Amino acid sequence: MTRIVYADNAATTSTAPSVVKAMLPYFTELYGNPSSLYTVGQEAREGVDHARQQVADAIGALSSEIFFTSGGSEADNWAIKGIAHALAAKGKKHLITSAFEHHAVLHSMEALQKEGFEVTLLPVYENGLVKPQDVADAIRPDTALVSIMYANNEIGTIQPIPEIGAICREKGVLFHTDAVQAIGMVDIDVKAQNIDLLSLSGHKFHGPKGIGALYCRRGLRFPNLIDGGAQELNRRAGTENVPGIVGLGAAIQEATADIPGRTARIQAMRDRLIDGVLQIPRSRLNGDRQHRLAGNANFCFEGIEGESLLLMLDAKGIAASSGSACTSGSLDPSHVLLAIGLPHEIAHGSLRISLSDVNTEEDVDAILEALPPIVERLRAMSPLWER
Amino acid sequence: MTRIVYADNAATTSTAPSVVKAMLPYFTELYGNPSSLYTVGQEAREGVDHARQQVADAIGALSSEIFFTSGGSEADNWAIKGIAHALAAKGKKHLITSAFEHHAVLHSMEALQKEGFEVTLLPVYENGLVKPQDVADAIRPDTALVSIMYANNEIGTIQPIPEIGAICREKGVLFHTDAVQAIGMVDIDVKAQNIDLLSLSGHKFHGPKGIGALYCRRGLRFPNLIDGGAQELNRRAGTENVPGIVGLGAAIQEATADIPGRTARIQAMRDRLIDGVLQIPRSRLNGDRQHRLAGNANFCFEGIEGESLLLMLDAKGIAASSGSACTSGSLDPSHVLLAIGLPHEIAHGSLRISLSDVNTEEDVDAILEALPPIVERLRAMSPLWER
Amino acid sequence: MAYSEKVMDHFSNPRNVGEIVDADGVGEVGNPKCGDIMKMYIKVDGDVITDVKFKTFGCGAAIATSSMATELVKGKTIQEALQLTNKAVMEALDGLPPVKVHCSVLAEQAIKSAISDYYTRKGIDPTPIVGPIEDCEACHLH
Amino acid sequence: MAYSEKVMDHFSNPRNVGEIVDADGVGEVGNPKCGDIMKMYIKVDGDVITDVKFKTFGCGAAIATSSMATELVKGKTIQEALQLTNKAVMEALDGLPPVKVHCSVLAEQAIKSAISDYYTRKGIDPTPIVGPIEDCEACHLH
Ligand SMILES: Cc1ncc(COP(=O)(O)O)c(C=O)c1O
Ligand SMILES: Cc1ncc(COP(=O)(O)O)c(C=O)c1O
Ligand code: FES
Ligand code: FES
Repeated sequence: MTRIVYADNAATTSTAPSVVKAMLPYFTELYGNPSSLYTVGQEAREGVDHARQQVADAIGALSSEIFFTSGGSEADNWAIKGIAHALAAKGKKHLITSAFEHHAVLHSMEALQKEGFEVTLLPVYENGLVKPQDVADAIRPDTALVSIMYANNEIGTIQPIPEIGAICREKGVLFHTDAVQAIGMVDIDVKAQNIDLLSLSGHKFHGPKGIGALYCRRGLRFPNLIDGGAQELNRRAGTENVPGIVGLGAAIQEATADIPGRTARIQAMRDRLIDGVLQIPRSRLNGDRQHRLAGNANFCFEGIEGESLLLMLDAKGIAASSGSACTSGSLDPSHVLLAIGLPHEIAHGSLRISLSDVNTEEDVDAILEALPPIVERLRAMSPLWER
Repeated sequence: MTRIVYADNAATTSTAPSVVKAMLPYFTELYGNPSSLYTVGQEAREGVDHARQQVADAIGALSSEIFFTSGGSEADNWAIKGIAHALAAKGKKHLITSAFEHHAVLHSMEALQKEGFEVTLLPVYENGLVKPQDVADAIRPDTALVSIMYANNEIGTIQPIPEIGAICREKGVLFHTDAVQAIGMVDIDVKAQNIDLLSLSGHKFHGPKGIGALYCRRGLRFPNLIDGGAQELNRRAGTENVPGIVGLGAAIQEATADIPGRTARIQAMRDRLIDGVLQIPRSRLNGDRQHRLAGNANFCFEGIEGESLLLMLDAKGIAASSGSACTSGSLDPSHVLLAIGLPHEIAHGSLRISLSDVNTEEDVDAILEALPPIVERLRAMSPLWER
Repeated sequence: MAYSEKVMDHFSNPRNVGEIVDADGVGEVGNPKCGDIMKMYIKVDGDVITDVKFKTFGCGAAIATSSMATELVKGKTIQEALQLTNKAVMEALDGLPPVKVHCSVLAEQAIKSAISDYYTRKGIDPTPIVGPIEDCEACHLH
Repeated sequence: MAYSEKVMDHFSNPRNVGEIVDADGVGEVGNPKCGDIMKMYIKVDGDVITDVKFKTFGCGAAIATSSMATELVKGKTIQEALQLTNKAVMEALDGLPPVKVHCSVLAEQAIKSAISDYYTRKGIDPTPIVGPIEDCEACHLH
């Protein structure tokens, strides 16, 4: 069997064994409903409370400001649709976001557009960064919300969130950030950075899939996305996913315990990878080299289409991606690469390699060994190459 | 340590060891993103597809009609709000439900009422049953949806769903049923029973918490609750909760493999329990004795408040509930018991015991031994007793 | 929910449960609609509360606050008993969950109500001494 | 996604990759905006396609359908090659995922386009023989 090199940690990560271990008792022993009075319910409640504190600590929030959701997409939908609907009543029907947000944000915005909201899509420029000044210029008296992602999921660029937060606070406009890719990679402090709402998702930092959270600044009130029972302070109904919540708590604590140490190790591997890959002629790195997530490398190779590249890498035991995971299977080129100004044929041909703690120098070696001959082979087949 | 008798299986169930076993590989080995092309993603995809077929088979649906959600509450919200919004465009702004639905249904209806929808709440009568004729009488030309639960979560009464389904089909009105409590306890066939939409939740039949599904008849189109990536045929965004989905599939297959055999065993214990408890003077069984879930017993004891009863049972190692789990901590009496006509002071004092496969005759013995002296003790303290 | 150990102790082993047949004052507060009723009986000698008993229909906190309140006023003078606040009851119990604060209010009122009855029986208008006994706020939310 | 084994075989070991320098007909279909371009070269002797080669920029299915299409027409007469449908290519590959059907359409069109070129070079109007070569439907959705 070929050794598997999993290099798609931006799509999802393996659940850490320590996280699985923390979760296990909650399936078969501490399986009570946290809303129940009796002991087995209260034990589950303690697990949930503890995890809520872990999440709060990781981003500088209060535990009462953390609401568990089924993942990043739900958190994005809830924050954006909720704030929009709450402020529409006050005549604020304008929303600001960027052109290269995750589809959970963009499609929520589109759904609101259909309801009559107006959406401004800010440009992101060739370096993959939003300009704070553009945010300031776009804000109007009827602006309800600014939503700018903390770090992009395809090209890994880290946005100037503290600057944008300061602008929004000064102008009195609410600010949401999709921090799904940033947790454990960037120092996040929602208070210091003036963030009003923040989405996160467990499976991006070795926590379980299907669990996430919305941080929502104290006092902010907006309609629920999921109505029903009194869970999550009456704001998100549904019996709590206790093992998932406990796993999320354990994972976020591990991921944020030593961010500088964690990212230094990952970034060293990533930098060697970038330098090696850019030896391939007519290859390029997409997105700013400095302001980028420690584990992210996103390349284009002229004359090559992305899916073929991935399949050939898979045949060598290397798991990577082209565009984002949730749009593969679609024929569309990456909206992110189009947003930073790449032409269509190149936006079809990107390769994202995303590393995490679990990767090793051997993984980097394996990629650097496998990739050049595959690129060569595909180029030899390509009618676009050398013409 | 006291032996624990868990008798609150309507609130949530322990996850079956076989289910946990089925889930485990998907945390640390088959952890890929199902949307990814490469092998580790496709293995996860197979797990999801297999589970979708298991869920479909359990209710007589096609696998393409099953959409995974984060639980019963999300499924209820999505179905009700989605259909309401889709049909409002056609001038249909009337909804029908019953007075004793789960809060996920009732509060979704209330949210729609605030948006201008009209909601008819059907009565449920002393036996805890909705009358099909009432549904027929309530349907109007502008009725968008009828939503009646398959079985009530507090008093366990099983509604005449096939009759209601036939009426809705005949009148051309969409029919949703919250079957969260009914799965594995009642034979459900969405085609034969003319069900257009059905909600279910894994943790009620020894599957994991935080995962559920909405069955949605082929061809039915309505807005998403959670927009974003292309998962679930573009209808429910978010990276799939793969372990949860696999666990849901395994659990529903086990729960529905032999419903008559499963319920016969549970019902025999339950009936002995009811007969024993009704020996207590001035006690009553709430809800129809025949049309009720095999595991459900719901009692009132005159002069006694519910929470005290539960705490004293807990001290004896018995976990049971009063009202539904998600409203404990609230001061309100059970809306279900009020709906079947009980006065407030009695609606504060119910005891729900809900049994499942994991319970034993010893559990019944333990409850029958512990309960009478507790009732007596609380009555001795009660200013409402014997006056 | 999560009650403190003190609450659980007073719930599981409530002090002063029962009735005083020849009580000098009896008070009842709460109502069955809210799910809580407390009835307090006091025996007074001079101005000292020599005995106190209660009967309560209600949640764990209602029983525990009844028990604690009776303990706190037993042997005290009426003047001291009238100083008893729901906060003092809560503190003596190491706190209560927010949704259960109203139960401690009920306990305070039950004591006051029994003292009122004591004055009324003696032909003294209790209002200037005891003050008005208002319904618990939570009660009004229903 | 989940390609069949046949697709993966033709993707991993594509048959007839390359160019024919002295081709009798060359066709190119698709466009880079869609992410798929196929270029086919044929060599014709009498009315038999004696050799065929392709170059493809595109996904796994695009490469596999190119490979299979060239296999299916090699050694056939032009008339037989014109009968080749995208369905036949798909069947020969044991099927394709729904989003990838358009790739088989491209392969069919690439063959037709090369034959068209062959007739054009011979001074024969290809349209009555080959028919119009329409863009793939999926292509227009963009
Ligand atoms: C009848 C009914 N509907 C809906 C729900 C909500 O399901 P979940 O807690 O999985 O969101 C429950 C249980 O909590 C229920 O019993
Ligand atoms: C930036 C970003 N936002 C949102 C999401 C959605 O998160 P989830 O899949 O947990 O719903 C993802 C990943 O899928 C992401 O990368
Ligand atoms: S006494 Fe009724 S709620 Fe306080
Ligand atoms: S060739 Fe462009 S999508 Fe079919």
